[in-house]
Amino acid sequence: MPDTPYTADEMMTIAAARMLRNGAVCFVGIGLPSAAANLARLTHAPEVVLIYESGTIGSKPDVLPLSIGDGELAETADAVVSSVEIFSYWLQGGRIDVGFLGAAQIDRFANINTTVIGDYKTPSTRLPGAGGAPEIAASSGEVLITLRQTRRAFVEKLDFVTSTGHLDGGNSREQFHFPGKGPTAVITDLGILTPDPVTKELTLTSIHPGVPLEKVIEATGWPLKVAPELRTTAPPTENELRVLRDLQARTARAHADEL
Amino acid sequence: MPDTPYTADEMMTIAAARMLRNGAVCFVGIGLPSAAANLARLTHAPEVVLIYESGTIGSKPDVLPLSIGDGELAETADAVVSSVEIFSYWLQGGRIDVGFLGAAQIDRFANINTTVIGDYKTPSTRLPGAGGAPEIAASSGEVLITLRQTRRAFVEKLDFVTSTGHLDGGNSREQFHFPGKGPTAVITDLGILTPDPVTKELTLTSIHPGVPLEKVIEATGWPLKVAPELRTTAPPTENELRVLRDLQARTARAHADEL
Amino acid sequence: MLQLSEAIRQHVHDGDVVALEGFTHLIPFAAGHEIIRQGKRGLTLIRMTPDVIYDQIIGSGCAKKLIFSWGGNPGVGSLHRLRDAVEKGWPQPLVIEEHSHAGMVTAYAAGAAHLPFGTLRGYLGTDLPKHNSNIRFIECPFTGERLAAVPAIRPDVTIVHAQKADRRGNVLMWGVVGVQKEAILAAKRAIVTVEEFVDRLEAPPNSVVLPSWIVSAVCQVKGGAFPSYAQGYYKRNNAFYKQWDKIAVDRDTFKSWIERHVTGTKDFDGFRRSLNQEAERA
Amino acid sequence: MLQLSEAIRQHVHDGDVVALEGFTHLIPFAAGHEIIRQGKRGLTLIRMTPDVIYDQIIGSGCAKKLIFSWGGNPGVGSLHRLRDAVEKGWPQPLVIEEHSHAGMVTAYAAGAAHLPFGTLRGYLGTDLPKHNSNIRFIECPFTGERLAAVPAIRPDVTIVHAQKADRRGNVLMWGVVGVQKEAILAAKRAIVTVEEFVDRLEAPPNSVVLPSWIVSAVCQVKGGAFPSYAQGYYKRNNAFYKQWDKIAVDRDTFKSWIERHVTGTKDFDGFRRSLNQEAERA
Repeated sequence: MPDTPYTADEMMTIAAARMLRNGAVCFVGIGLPSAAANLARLTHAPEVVLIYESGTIGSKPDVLPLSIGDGELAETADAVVSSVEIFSYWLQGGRIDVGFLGAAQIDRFANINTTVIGDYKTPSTRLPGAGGAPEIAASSGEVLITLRQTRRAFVEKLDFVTSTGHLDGGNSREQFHFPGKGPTAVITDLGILTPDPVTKELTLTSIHPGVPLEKVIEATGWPLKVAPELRTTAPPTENELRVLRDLQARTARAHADEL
Repeated sequence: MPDTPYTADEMMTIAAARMLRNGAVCFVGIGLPSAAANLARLTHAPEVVLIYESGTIGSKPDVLPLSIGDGELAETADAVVSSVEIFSYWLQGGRIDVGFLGAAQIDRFANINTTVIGDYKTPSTRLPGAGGAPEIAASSGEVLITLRQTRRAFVEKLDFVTSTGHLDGGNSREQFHFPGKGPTAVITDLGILTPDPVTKELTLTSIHPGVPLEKVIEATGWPLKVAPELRTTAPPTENELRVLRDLQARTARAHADEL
Repeated sequence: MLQLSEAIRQHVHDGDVVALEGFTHLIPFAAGHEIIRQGKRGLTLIRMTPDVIYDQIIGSGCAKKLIFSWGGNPGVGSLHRLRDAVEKGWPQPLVIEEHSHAGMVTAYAAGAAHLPFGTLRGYLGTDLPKHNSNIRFIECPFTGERLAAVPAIRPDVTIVHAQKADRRGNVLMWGVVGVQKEAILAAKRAIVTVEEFVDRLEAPPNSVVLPSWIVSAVCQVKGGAFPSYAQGYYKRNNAFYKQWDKIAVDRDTFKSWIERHVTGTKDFDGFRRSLNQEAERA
Repeated sequence: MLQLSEAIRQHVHDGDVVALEGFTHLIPFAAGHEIIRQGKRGLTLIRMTPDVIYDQIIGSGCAKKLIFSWGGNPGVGSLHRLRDAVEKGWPQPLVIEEHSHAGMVTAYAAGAAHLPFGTLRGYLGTDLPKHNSNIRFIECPFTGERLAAVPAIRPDVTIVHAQKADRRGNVLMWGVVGVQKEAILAAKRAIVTVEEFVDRLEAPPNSVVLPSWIVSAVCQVKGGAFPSYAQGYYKRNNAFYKQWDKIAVDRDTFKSWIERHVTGTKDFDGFRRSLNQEAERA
């Protein structure tokens, strides 16, 4: 345990970062996934290749981007290509090992919704929409998802399926012959959920230190499956925390510009 | 008439060059079309835009290229794009005013053959093949063709249709809904043939100075239609001849390299 | 080389299908403002990532339809004017046609290539096709595989911002170049605003150059992508994006902001001055 | 960063589908010679513009099939070895699958995009579909228009030549770049030969960069595109292309030339020395 206290969000980002293996080619969503992927790059995975859907390949930003197309991403990239090229040749072309996504809603089979809460025509909340997510979910070798765990987010039934996870579970995803195997982990501020090898239902396999199991169950909108051998996530190391906080401090300074 | 004598090939190149209006965007085949298009650029059409299928847009070569992808074409271009882009966005995309082609064989409806003489499987002469020609013929706003006029080249029936001209004549080309209107002139060393407005049959509408009409008829493998008001091509001007010869002399010097 | 106001007057007509493209970078804000200033109506707007400039255009009542794949204020949140138009019909109803990014780039590429449709491995298993009849499925004639198809995008006019143009009107852009080239090549007419005119482009080999003859008008608007950015010229003004959330959340605040800074000014320079004066007063 | 001979040994196997691409510029001659030297057999060769290097590979008996759209010695004439293989089956029969350039680029792009086929406005009214069952026709699901379709090209290995690579193996090419990027991205494995290794690529924005992780092997072969050219390094040796016509027209002359200069030498440096010695003696 580090002497330094840490927040649940920090634990989430650090746990998500750890899932990314060194050398992996990662298609990075903006926000939480981008923070985790860059933390990975700055700690255990210096050779990770970060691709942003704005067409930047091999970005090595010094500060986290606010938008998916910040200048920092282009300036530090090995190559910058057009939108057509990034989606057709690189993502659809099968060059991505890991798609790293956020979500507004997720169901037990890791299908995700980033489109609307409520009815499509008369939504209670209109979200930004699909962006790159549906095809990231279909074409990446595997998919990591990171979001905060609440009953509003972890729902029995999605209001809208924006991106296909394991569909109805079991082999149901296979009908689409996607090149990628779909979500392999969901990393939240409370723990890590992974799909059951057979049913594909998300199962809590690791719980973050100090989080009561009841809290995770309560934060899940379906009867949560818990692994018989539930692990406890290793707490953040001093190094992980320092690198993450330095990154976030640099980011805050860079984005605190005046009008 | 110029004092300087000139060859039939020079007359052909100069007559072909004159067909290209200033400012036209021209997709240029290698060889005779390239010579004519560059002569146009160096005389009456300084604003002509020359596009080569190697992806060079707005090439202004000082010497004629030996190959379709000579360095000179890239170095003097406004833009150099990939092969996929030049064929899909620029040619198929409908950005070309004039396609300028050569041919090995041509029929009375200006369909052309650059594939084989004789049977496809057991040819008497194997030619290089289609290259860009079929889609240049389909997608350019109009098509100019230039080749030497002989009975072997101007045939009753093509051994192979590589590129579609006016098909079987009349409205028959329309069945394909090509964006372009097809061949509008065939410029040879003997004269200029243009399709009849209704039947689309190639008709001799201009004869080069000093060429006997019988010679043109003999050099054509079908009973050649001759326009009732047959014009005589204006002979080369001193300026046209000088510019063409300077270009060819520069070209010969540039390509006379040692092994 | 035209005044932007004249270019918009000549090339953007009421009822047109209009794409103002830019993927976070080089967003043609100045041109969008001129559309608002001239009170264009009934536009079908296209864009992969409609953001603040589309929020402004939609909130000003210029648009009847939006074709898009991700609508938000990047890094900040919702587009309140877009939502108000879709959900409450204010100031007028907005029909949406919603895609994924992969679908949009495929549709633009098909438009640029003069194909009626494009094919992609996409949309399978999602609810998007249920709400969008322009997402269909076809079979590969060789393997029998099922693939998604989208119709080509062919805007009446595409508008983009770029770094520079030469005196002949050839345009050079670099950095995050998004789908701009395809959007230009797919369109019947094209307007480009640039940071500056130069004597020679000095374009590196194989860079993104738009030859003058595919562009209908090139207009110099220094800073014309503000508050987005122009690589090599100025950075993204993240503070503006954050501030926009507060302006756009309320109809009256929005209206008075547009009246004060956009319709109440003559051009983009006027807009920037008006904004600066307000900031100084605050 | 491997010896070329080792890269060819590891990545090109008898019976493979192999694309050596290059549109006049940056043709990977050195790699082609190494294929001949190692006596590969039963290859299916792909290339838009098979020229002298394919004439040499085919004449050496390495290939059983050729997929192409224009086969000639640019600016000179026929490929005699290609014709001899197709027409007389010497030194072994060569099956051909013949396309147009537009069809080939569509097929490569489909391969790079992992689509089973690509669509184009092409081939209509021509005799090409009569002799190539891989040219089919489909209907647009929106407009009903009839369009041509070709199956994706997915080579086992693609080989290209480029100007430079950095120490990490990232590759930069510029000038006429042809279909090389698509050919690399469509392939299972990729070999790149480069003029030089540099500490930093210093690639201009949006230039053609192949990241190291999509390339199986990068090998330095200075002058490896001779007699074609490498923009910024050396010019096309037009004299060689003209001379080739005389060498290739006769089986024995060809065989002795290959034995003397290619199979009789250790590597591309040896080939160049052998050629120079012969030129000096003459």
